[in-house]
Amino acid sequence: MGLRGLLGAAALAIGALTGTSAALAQDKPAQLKIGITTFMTGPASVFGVPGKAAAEQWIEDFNAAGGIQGVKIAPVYLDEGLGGDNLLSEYRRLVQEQGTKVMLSAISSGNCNIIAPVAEDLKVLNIMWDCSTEKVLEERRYKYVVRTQGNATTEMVATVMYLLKVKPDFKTIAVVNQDYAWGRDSWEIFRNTLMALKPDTKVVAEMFPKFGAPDYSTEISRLSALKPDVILSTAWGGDLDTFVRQASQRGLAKKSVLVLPLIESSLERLGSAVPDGVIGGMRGDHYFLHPEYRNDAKHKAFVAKFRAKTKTYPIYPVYHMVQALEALAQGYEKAIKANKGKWPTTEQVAETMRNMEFRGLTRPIRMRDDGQGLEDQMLGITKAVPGLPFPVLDKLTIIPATLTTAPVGQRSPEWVKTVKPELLTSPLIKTYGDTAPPAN
Amino acid sequence: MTVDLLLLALADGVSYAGLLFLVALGLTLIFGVMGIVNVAHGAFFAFGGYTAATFVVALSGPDTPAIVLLLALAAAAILVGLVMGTALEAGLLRRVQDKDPILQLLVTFAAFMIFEDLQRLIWGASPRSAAAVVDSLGTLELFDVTYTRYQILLVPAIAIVAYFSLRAFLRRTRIGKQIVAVTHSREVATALGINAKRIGWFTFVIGAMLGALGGALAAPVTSLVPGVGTDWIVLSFSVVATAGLGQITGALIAALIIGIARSIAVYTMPELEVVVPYLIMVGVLLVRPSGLFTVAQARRI
Amino acid sequence: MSALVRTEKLSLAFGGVVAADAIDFELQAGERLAVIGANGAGKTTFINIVTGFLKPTSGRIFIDGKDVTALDPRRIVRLGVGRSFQLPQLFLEHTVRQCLELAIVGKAGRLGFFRSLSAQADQKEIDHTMELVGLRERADDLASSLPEGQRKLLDVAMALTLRPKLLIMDEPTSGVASEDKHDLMAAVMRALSEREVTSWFVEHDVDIVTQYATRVAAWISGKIAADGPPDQVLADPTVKREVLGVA
Amino acid sequence: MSTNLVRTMVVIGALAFLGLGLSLPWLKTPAIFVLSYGLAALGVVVMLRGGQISFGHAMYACIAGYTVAFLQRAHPELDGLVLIIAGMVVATLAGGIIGVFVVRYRAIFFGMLNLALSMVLFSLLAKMYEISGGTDGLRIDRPTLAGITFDRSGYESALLIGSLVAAIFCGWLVQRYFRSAAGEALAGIKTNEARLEYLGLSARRILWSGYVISAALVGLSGALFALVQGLVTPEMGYWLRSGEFVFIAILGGSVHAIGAFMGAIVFTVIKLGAAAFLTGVWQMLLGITLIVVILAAPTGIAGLLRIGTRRAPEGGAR
Repeated sequence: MGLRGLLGAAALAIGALTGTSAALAQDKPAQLKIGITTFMTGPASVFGVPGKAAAEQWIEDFNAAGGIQGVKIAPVYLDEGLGGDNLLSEYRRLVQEQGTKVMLSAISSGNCNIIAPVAEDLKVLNIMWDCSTEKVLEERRYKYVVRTQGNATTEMVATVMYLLKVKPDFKTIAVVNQDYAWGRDSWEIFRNTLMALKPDTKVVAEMFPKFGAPDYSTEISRLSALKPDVILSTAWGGDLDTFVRQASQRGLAKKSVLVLPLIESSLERLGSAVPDGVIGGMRGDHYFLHPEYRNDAKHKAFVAKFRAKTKTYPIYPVYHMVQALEALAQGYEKAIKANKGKWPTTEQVAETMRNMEFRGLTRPIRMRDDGQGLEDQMLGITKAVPGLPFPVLDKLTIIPATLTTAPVGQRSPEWVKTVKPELLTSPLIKTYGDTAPPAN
Repeated sequence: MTVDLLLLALADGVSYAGLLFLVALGLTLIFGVMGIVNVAHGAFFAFGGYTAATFVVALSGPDTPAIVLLLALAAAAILVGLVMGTALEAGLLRRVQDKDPILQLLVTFAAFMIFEDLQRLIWGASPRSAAAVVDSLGTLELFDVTYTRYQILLVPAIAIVAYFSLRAFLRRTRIGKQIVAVTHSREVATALGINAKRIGWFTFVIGAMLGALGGALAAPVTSLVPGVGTDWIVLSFSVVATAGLGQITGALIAALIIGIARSIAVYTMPELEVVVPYLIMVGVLLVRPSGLFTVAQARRI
Repeated sequence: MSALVRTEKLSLAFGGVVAADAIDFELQAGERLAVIGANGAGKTTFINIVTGFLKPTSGRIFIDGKDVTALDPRRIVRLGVGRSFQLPQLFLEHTVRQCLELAIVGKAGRLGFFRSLSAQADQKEIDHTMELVGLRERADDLASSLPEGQRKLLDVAMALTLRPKLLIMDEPTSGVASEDKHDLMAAVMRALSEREVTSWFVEHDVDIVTQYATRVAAWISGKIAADGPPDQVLADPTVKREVLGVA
Repeated sequence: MSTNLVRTMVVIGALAFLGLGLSLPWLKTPAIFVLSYGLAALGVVVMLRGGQISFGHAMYACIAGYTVAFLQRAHPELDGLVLIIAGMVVATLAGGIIGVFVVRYRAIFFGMLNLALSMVLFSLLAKMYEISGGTDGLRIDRPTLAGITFDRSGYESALLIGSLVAAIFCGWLVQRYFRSAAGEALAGIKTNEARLEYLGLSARRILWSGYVISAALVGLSGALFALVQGLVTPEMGYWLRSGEFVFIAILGGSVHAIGAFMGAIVFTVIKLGAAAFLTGVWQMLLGITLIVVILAAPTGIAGLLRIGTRRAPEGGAR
């Protein structure tokens, strides 16, 4: 049967295997299998684990209330901490082998970049529930990929606007971002916006330590010596915890204003280590002390139940997870209505989710035609308050997404250069006074 | 790169070199006696760090004196060194002593994989830190930059103390001399009646303790996450290879070179910070294959 | 006709120890030289220098009139110098046949990447050489399974298969059982005379020296103390005292 | 005796791979990983034959993978086969150049220098975000294969067939090399390098040719991995990946080329099996397996099955 015979057999087999993909499923399935990728290991697990808890809690309540017209949601969780290539193999296995119809992925912008084209390939609806790199949806039109939260542009432009409102006369700025897609892209947009609105600002240092880099001491020494007026870091999770802890140990916040757009997710963990006067954000308007929604029934109930279960207040990945699941449920409901009551195909749901409005726990989100969600941004300044072991975000300001997001079809790095200073005085921006600590 | 920036870079560099040296010292000591590069050395670092973090978190109250926390770090290092060192040496390496050195190296690689998962099973995946130690020691000003006493004074001091006490131990005590004898030639030492097995175990535990001490001292300044051991293995390799395997003084100098070069890179070319240790390692190995401080032995036929 | 091997003022010192002290030496084609001397007198070191394994601190080495001082062993071997070792240097994880095959293929210089080693090697030549040294029935055994004596034989056989002009043997009979010593030397000398090969061998056994050598050189602490016909050198008083230990 | 055993195992193995691919579509990608890891381990086995262990060989998979990614970014229309060959060629060239320096070293220094070089490559790739996409790596869109455009499952099947053919062909070629004069001389370096020099052979040149062959094999593995994964990341060149290749080589055994593929099968089955059922302990399971193999069967699976032993070289004395 030598080598030649083998090669002949192989050529024959090639024809048999290239069959077409699965036929269109019409009838209502027993359950809706969805895959959720989150960080269960590594520095980002401080993010991923609460996100998973939020999903479990929301799905449990949702299924109890009857699910999508009787169809319960069956989640499977994948660990983004295993690295891009392992995640990809598991992602494919879930879709190809276990017939998962919807994937909520991912947290890391790097993983979103990897997964989007594969989702399109596998024809599975992929909701980007927490990653924010704008490049994914701006570089290519996807049919099966949507994002139910804001992107880097929405957040960075809002952060620059808030910084210029609170500290209009600063001269020098330094940046210490994580060295991967999010760190690099967010700085590019922040810098272009800043140069458009305040061209005379001088960037004194640009540092990108390794993602998961455990020790910032050398970077902090350099920042202490340079004494820039403003220090920006879009780090998050374990990395942000280490940076803030070491910065406060060495009094960095006394000499420069820290701008930490993702600080809300670390406040409770860091507690008193967070100095006052830090400009902070929450990638959206996700704050359990949200001035407009702190007493909203749905929001209060969820926060109370989440706190009972996890002993911690919900942080913004929790809100983003709820938003993604709400969007999924409302997407299916609308698609079923449009499909005269019959169970919709993945394509129909993906289409319906493009131009719909839905509400998570705070302000409603409007989904655009390119699959990008418009999510208003809220920022504040940290202040220690009695009765709460960690600081609150004071002087809250909400900046609508319509002002800070690149229109459909435009590339953000170029669009942000056209941002005008008049934007700062837009009447749509709402500002609130002091934030009172929670009642209980 | 003004002069005071250079001095700042030196301060950070020396502190980082302290950690690097302690971990590399354990690795090079074990190589000297056992003749193998212990790939599982990073696991000693990781377990040392995690144990230290657990002890410090358990002990640290609002007014716990610094000395108690420091003793907790030392206790963690000694405990981890003893338990893991013995488990690896007596449990595994003794069984493969006569096997091909490639297989001995791989046994330590297998042990590393086991410890990696064991660590996640015990401590989970969320980051741990022992920051309380740093807070308890306060800060000091250097060229009007605030440094923590822990990082600028304590870590380098412990590294220097470890260096001199180990050198004195090897030169003046009985067991120390036996270790040196076994390092030079296990056969001759055994022929002279030295219990090479006991010396091998003893040195391995000392090496493990040093690796664990590196981890324990790193816990207060970093957040420990799964995979921290993996980076430190390769970093300690870069120090040991640059110095020359088995060279203790060489390891101190190599750690200083790499630590300071890395710190200067943060000030001048931050992009290259991560690459610097390996660039130095490649540079040195290309010029002096057996490291800066080892004399190449001629082959005998 | 210039000397097969010539050295001028060849010297080498390891730290304080003088291993070779400005040695002038010549070996003509056809000679059968026995080298005697106490341990550590520099016999092996001299061979190591001449065959390029060690670089001398000063002096020059010529083979067939060609200056080979700077060459490494590989190039010197190509000039027709074969060498066997005091401690047999074999490919322990290969069979006896494969060791010889590697030697023959090495001689040819081109190593095939596709045809098998046994196909590329001249099996007739290998069988003949094995016959010569009496290793024919151990052909397919691993070199590591051979006793010390047969390892010596294989070591010499590998040098022989290179068809050298000069065969240097470093204590070929040490480690060989005393009754086999003569059979070994007889076999080797038969092979050498078959192909007019000059031989230079280090030997401690005086009987072997007298029976097989046409010339004897005595090494004492890095210098050649005496050099000439066997009976003349063996009778020399300093050689008797320093080398042979006879009162 | 041993060659027939090997031939039957190759045929059974090939049919099993194709059969599994047919019935369980999701198994195609892992099956290609097995073949890719097997090829890389085969590269490491070539070095092991020369008595050298390298903890940096994954850098050649990384070089090949990034070559495929950069090439496709520059010329999206290029066919998959062209990409694979280009990746393999660049890795081989890199192996040739680096090899010139590396072959001067032996044992632990050989391992250390390879490790250091791979870590320099790994750190640079992770750092140069604009060029190499940093730690997120570069995406690779699905190219045509032999001119044919496939959908995802057809593409995976075609790659599976391609990898299978490549694996069998390379395995056969490398096994011939092991038995050849150059291959046996390489094995001679392991036992007695000085003797090689005294046979007029340059140990460095012999080791260099072995090094280039191993770089080509690991390069091919990297190119295949990149195409099936659709993504290249610096992790492809991390020292842990090099360690895994050595692991597979020892597990499978270096007495015969087929050992590397056996090792790859066992490695992947344990890794996938453990990941599916006992999440989070697959590394521990692999570690335990390696220790058991080293203690019980140091010559690996192939050694256990007495394949390609020295006792009777092919066809005995002619």
